[in-house]
Amino acid sequence: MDFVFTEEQQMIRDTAESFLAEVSTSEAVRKAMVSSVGFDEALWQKICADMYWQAIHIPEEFGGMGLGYVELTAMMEQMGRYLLCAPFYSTVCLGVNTLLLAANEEQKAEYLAAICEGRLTATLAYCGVRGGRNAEDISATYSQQGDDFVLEGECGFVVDGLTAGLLLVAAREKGSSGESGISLFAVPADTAGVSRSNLPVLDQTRKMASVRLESVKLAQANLLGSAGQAWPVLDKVLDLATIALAAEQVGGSQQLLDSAVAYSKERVQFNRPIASFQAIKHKAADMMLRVEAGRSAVYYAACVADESLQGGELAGELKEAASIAKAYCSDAYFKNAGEAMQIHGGVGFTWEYDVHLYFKRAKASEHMLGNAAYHRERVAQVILD
Amino acid sequence: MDFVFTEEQQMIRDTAESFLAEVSTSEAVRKAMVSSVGFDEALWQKICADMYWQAIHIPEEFGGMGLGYVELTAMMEQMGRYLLCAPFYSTVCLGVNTLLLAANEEQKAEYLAAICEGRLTATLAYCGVRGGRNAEDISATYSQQGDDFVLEGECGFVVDGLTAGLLLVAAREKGSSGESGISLFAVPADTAGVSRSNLPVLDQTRKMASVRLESVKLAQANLLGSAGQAWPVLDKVLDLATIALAAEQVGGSQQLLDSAVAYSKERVQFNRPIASFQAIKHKAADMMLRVEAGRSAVYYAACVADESLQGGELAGELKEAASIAKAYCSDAYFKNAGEAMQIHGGVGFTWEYDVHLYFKRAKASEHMLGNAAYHRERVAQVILD
Amino acid sequence: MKLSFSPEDEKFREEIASWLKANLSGGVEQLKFRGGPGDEHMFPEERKQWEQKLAEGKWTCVGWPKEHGGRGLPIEQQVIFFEEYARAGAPGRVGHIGEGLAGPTIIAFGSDKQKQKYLPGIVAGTELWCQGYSEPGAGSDLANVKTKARFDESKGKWIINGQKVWTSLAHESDYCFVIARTDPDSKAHKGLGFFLIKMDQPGVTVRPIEQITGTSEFNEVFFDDAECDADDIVGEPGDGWKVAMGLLGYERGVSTLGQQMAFKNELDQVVALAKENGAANDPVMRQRIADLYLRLKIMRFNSMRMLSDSAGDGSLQKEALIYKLYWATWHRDLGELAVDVQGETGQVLEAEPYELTRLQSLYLFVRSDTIYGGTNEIQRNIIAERGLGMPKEPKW
Amino acid sequence: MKLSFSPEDEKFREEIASWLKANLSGGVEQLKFRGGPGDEHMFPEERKQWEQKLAEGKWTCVGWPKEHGGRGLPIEQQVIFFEEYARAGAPGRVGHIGEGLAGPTIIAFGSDKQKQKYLPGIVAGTELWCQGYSEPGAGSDLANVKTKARFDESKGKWIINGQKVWTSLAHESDYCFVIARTDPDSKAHKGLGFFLIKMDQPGVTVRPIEQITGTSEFNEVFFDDAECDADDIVGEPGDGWKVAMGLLGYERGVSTLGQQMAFKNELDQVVALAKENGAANDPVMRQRIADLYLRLKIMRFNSMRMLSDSAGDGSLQKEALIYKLYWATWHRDLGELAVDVQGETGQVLEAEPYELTRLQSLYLFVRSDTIYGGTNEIQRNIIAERGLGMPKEPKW
Repeated sequence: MDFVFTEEQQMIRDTAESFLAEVSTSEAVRKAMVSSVGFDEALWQKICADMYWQAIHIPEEFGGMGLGYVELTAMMEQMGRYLLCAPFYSTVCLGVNTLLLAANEEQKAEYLAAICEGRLTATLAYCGVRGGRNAEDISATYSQQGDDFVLEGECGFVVDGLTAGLLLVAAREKGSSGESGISLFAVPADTAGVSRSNLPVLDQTRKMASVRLESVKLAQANLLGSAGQAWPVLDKVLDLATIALAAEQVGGSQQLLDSAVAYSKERVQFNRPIASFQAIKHKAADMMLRVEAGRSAVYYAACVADESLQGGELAGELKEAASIAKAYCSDAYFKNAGEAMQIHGGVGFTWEYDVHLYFKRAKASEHMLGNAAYHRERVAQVILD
Repeated sequence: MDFVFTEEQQMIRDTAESFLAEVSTSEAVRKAMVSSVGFDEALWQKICADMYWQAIHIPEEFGGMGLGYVELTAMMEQMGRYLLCAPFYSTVCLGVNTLLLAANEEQKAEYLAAICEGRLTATLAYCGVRGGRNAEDISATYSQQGDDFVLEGECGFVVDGLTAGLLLVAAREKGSSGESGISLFAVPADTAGVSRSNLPVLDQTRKMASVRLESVKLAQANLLGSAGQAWPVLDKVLDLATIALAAEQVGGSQQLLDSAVAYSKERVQFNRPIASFQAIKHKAADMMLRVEAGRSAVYYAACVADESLQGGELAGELKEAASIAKAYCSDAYFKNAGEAMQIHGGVGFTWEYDVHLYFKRAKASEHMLGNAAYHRERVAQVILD
Repeated sequence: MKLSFSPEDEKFREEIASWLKANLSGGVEQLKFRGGPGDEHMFPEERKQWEQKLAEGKWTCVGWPKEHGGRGLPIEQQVIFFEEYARAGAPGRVGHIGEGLAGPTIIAFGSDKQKQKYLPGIVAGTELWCQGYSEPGAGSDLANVKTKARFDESKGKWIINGQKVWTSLAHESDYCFVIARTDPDSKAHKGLGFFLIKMDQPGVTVRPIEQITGTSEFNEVFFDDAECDADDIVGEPGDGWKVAMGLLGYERGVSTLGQQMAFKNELDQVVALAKENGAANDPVMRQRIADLYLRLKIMRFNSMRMLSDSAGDGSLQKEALIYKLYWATWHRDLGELAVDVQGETGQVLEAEPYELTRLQSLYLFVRSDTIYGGTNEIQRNIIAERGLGMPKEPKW
Repeated sequence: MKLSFSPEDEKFREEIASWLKANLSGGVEQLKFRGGPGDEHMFPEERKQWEQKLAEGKWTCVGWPKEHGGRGLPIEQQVIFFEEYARAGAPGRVGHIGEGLAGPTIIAFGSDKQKQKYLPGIVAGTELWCQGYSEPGAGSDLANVKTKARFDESKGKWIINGQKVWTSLAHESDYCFVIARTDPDSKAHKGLGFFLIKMDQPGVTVRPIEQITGTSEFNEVFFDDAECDADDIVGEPGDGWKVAMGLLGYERGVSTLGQQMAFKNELDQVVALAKENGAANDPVMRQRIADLYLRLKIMRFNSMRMLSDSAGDGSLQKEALIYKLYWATWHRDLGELAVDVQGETGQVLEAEPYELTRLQSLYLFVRSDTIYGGTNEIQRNIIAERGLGMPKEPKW
């Protein structure tokens, strides 16, 4: 047992931190978030070429770095901290994870290589327009026509769905319900019948899209895994993505703590820095508690994710570890955002200061992939039912 | 609209305050609570004779003072504040209310007169040994044998059940379920087949009993109202008792605030009274907010209870007003108790200081007649279903 | 203690309700439920016209004494007015700072000349006011006023220099009341003056503050040798703090009941949504909704106590002392509920590029409630010190 | 970062688990799950014997260096030891203050003579220790020590006068370590000494404190010309604060994982009850139970970080800084859940006149957790000041 970053992991984290501090400045984020694609394509290409982050946990045989989930979450934490606008979460945490778990060797070779080379971004489209994390929330349908599949329906809340080159689509066999009849398809975004539109949301730092599927014809080669059997795999992908998201939440929580503390040390009221008031100190202490506890939850979940991808003995804990991390970090992030805004006082209510960017991101992330109450109920099912 | 005590109401409140400050001292409470009956009989007789509180809202025609529910709750608030150990809540808030709403003129004349004269105490026995506030929680049964009724079963959590002269018992017709088939009976405690035992509970300041009914034979004269139709009346009695209980909770919350503030002004740490630390001041401020908001809720509910007893236009609000008061005051009391204990530090953890008496009373009262979550759900039914 | 209204009061209720029904029609219909918190920037022109319509019906300044143009309504009827106003969904009042703050201050502390000059415009709904209290760097420390007022003998005027911030409706207002330091060597709450300043003059610049909503209800106001007539100081130089403190008391008046009716309208929207999308069937969400509902009810009960109690010795009662902290916290919680009840779909905007839904506006805007007019932390200090007699912070 | 244990570690786990299984039988069976927080007063004699049984198996002081009688186990195996100990329901350790606090302090700061004199008794489980830190009136202000130590040249001994409070197990203990003021003119954390004092002497009186549970785990200890050999001061006069602060660090050691296993046993009881009485079907209660469960898991993850991190630069890591506040708050919440999950029946005592159920004891006893060893408020100050570099309170 060694529950601390290895030297190499620490280096990866530190490199991410210093790179992002330089490129993902407040100015850069604000520029990216109002652009139609939501990120700076040149920066993304730089990340792909110079940092090779998109390849972090892709096995070496497919051209990746072959690192683990601990390394991935260490980076996600920094991305959350600096609000990086880039198709990383969609491509790596949703896309690559889906491909790793669901694709056959040929599909992996094709898509993972393209991702490694920075030629392809990907995302996962699974729920309908009302969102949700359960099998029942999958509303797009497919039917088999000879050897082909025909997809119909609309997917909501597709992260970076407007720009992703590859859409990994979950659809259910017409007439099926619950966890049965679900399949995953690799759908190049330019496939006939696919139309995409921006879904404008409160948090501008992560772009969402709606994807319409109208008689989208797909070949067997587009099917990932066995038809109708995809739910367990998709469920696992969502848990892995949840852990990455929780890491991002920790990074955001940390940044809110740091900025609130820094501001409180500068801001003078009643002839003293407000950092000297117990009311502020105790808020900050609670914020730090939430950050550190959240971080512990995420590190553990990252280790479990690692074992899950490699079939280790803790693989069976994936669901629980993901829900623990997401339940805790969702609340931690939003509470920290609220407190940071309160500590900032009036200026925290302005567009000019960055607090609101995190405040909005916190709420958006809270509701993505199930909010805290949802994940607590999932934990309750494990221990009470 | 005049939402403030009249001069007379203020006087009643003030009289109660000064009388109780004198007779219901910490020493007196501690002596009463370890006695087997749970109160000082001489003090109770003094209250009945000199103060005439037991008769407060009994109509003048039955020998009472004929005052309203606002006066009653004003007194209950002070009793909660001074932790009065006496069969007041059981006799007046449970007993008299039941008689007022369910008894016929003869029964009223008999029992209310006896209560006014201090000859009789009463209580209500309705739920089974697992407690509860719903019709389903009534587990004692009755069957008709000719003109008589025969009662069987066990009632739990009967307030002052060991000492009450008159047990008002809710039982359901054998084989009935839900809200139908419920009757109320006036059962003198010495009726054959009635056995009572002390039910020892964490809060020593309010005695509970279990009442066993074994082939208890009752005549028609013991039936209150129509057989099988009592639930709506009992439901209303419970709401009225709930409002009185909430008033008591406000009084306790107030006392906790006062004692915590007083202690914090005396207690010196780091060369200053701890009352000067923002952490303590802000806790106290939140405590006061809860007390005042709770008090507003109780005053309103008391006015509604008044109208309910007199058929006024707000009578229909009784259920909602009771649930609002109980939901809020239950949380307020327990939170204040926890904070008061924390402010007291180590000494708050000793038997010697009074904080623990309130701490235990707060939790006991919280669970009596439905806790906060229960009453919030009741409110939800009003607005959402 | 008595909750019911008199028959006379009920008649008055009918009067205002039917007037509102008749007048909130036609072109005015679009203003219904608009212009509240987070929405104050909407329809400014139309809402200015609405003020004048109200004035025609003699429905402005209903609580003011008749001699100053008001209706001199007893408290019960003021309560009814504000309740019915909000119940009808009548629009947020652009005149509320004049009617609720500037006017009462002038009535209490102003000269006859000031009363004649300023009160009629407020009553007529033709002249709008804004308030110049907060300064950048002062925030909750209200006494830390840096704006200066120097009397120029040659001009016979006060010359004002400084900056105010968080001034709502500044760009729509005709006048601003401003606290400024008349004695440059004074500190804290001494040596301040309370000035009535015309906004339309070269020395006054208004710059909107872009808020987290992307809109701008609040402004910065710069005074750069702005002028103020010698007659337009309320009280004497040095009285500023006293006047300002008197004014703060008016914020806890009957209009709080109107505020609560507006809150009720917001909560109703949330409840309707919850019923529509099924959140009302989720036991955890039910607890949150019921909690907000019952706390709003209690807010109302508390205000009723506050108002009934005001005939007392004039000191701020305990139930008044907690009021700001209570409602600000409630409103913040409501904002959270408003988006949470919608789940992921609560994140979807009304329209591109960044037009918020009403509930999203609410959700964001309520974050200012726990800050302006004394942060929650300041409120807790005040409660502890004034309400509980706990010691002040040691000096730094 | 790696979670799994080595095969060697797993073998060790089997060893301790089977030893416990073999030895927690017969007359010892009644001690299972006893003697924890709120239950420390139970079975003192039997638990003392258990200490010696542990010692026979060489299961005391497993983390101590071999030279001092310990097993010198690596951290992983210490973790395993504490986990298995708690999992087996082995009784609360009456020797924990000696093993966890006094011993490590003597090892780190004591003289050779002290090591020879005191360590063997701790290892053998024959000599029990208690701690003399808190004083009435000092509370969280640990540096405000009033107990005095005066060196009597004629006797060649230190003479101790003063009073300590909240001393658990004082009536069962052979020795007490005491912070006392060696320099009568000193203030705060200067001029203190750290003394090892024999309890069985005329100058030492123990008086139990009756707690809200009706029982007495804690005591007051009075020193009235109590004597302490010149050799029995740890370090020099004036070093007391340094020694005491070092000691506080040990409270965040591997034993925290054992504590958590005990917490897990408590939570398991609550879960079992909830399943039995139907509370487990109530969605609102499910949220609370799941919340407690997941926060306990996180407590464990956090401790694992804390332990893995300890090889660092020796300073208290952030995850260690939050630890006390985190667990104390968690435990308090668990106590509340433990009675709430039972509804009204949770109020019924085990027996007359005032014998509490185990969960009632827990519920009440946990209220001390947020107070002793630094209140939650003090913890937040420490986190803000040491962890976040925020300024100290101004002097009063």
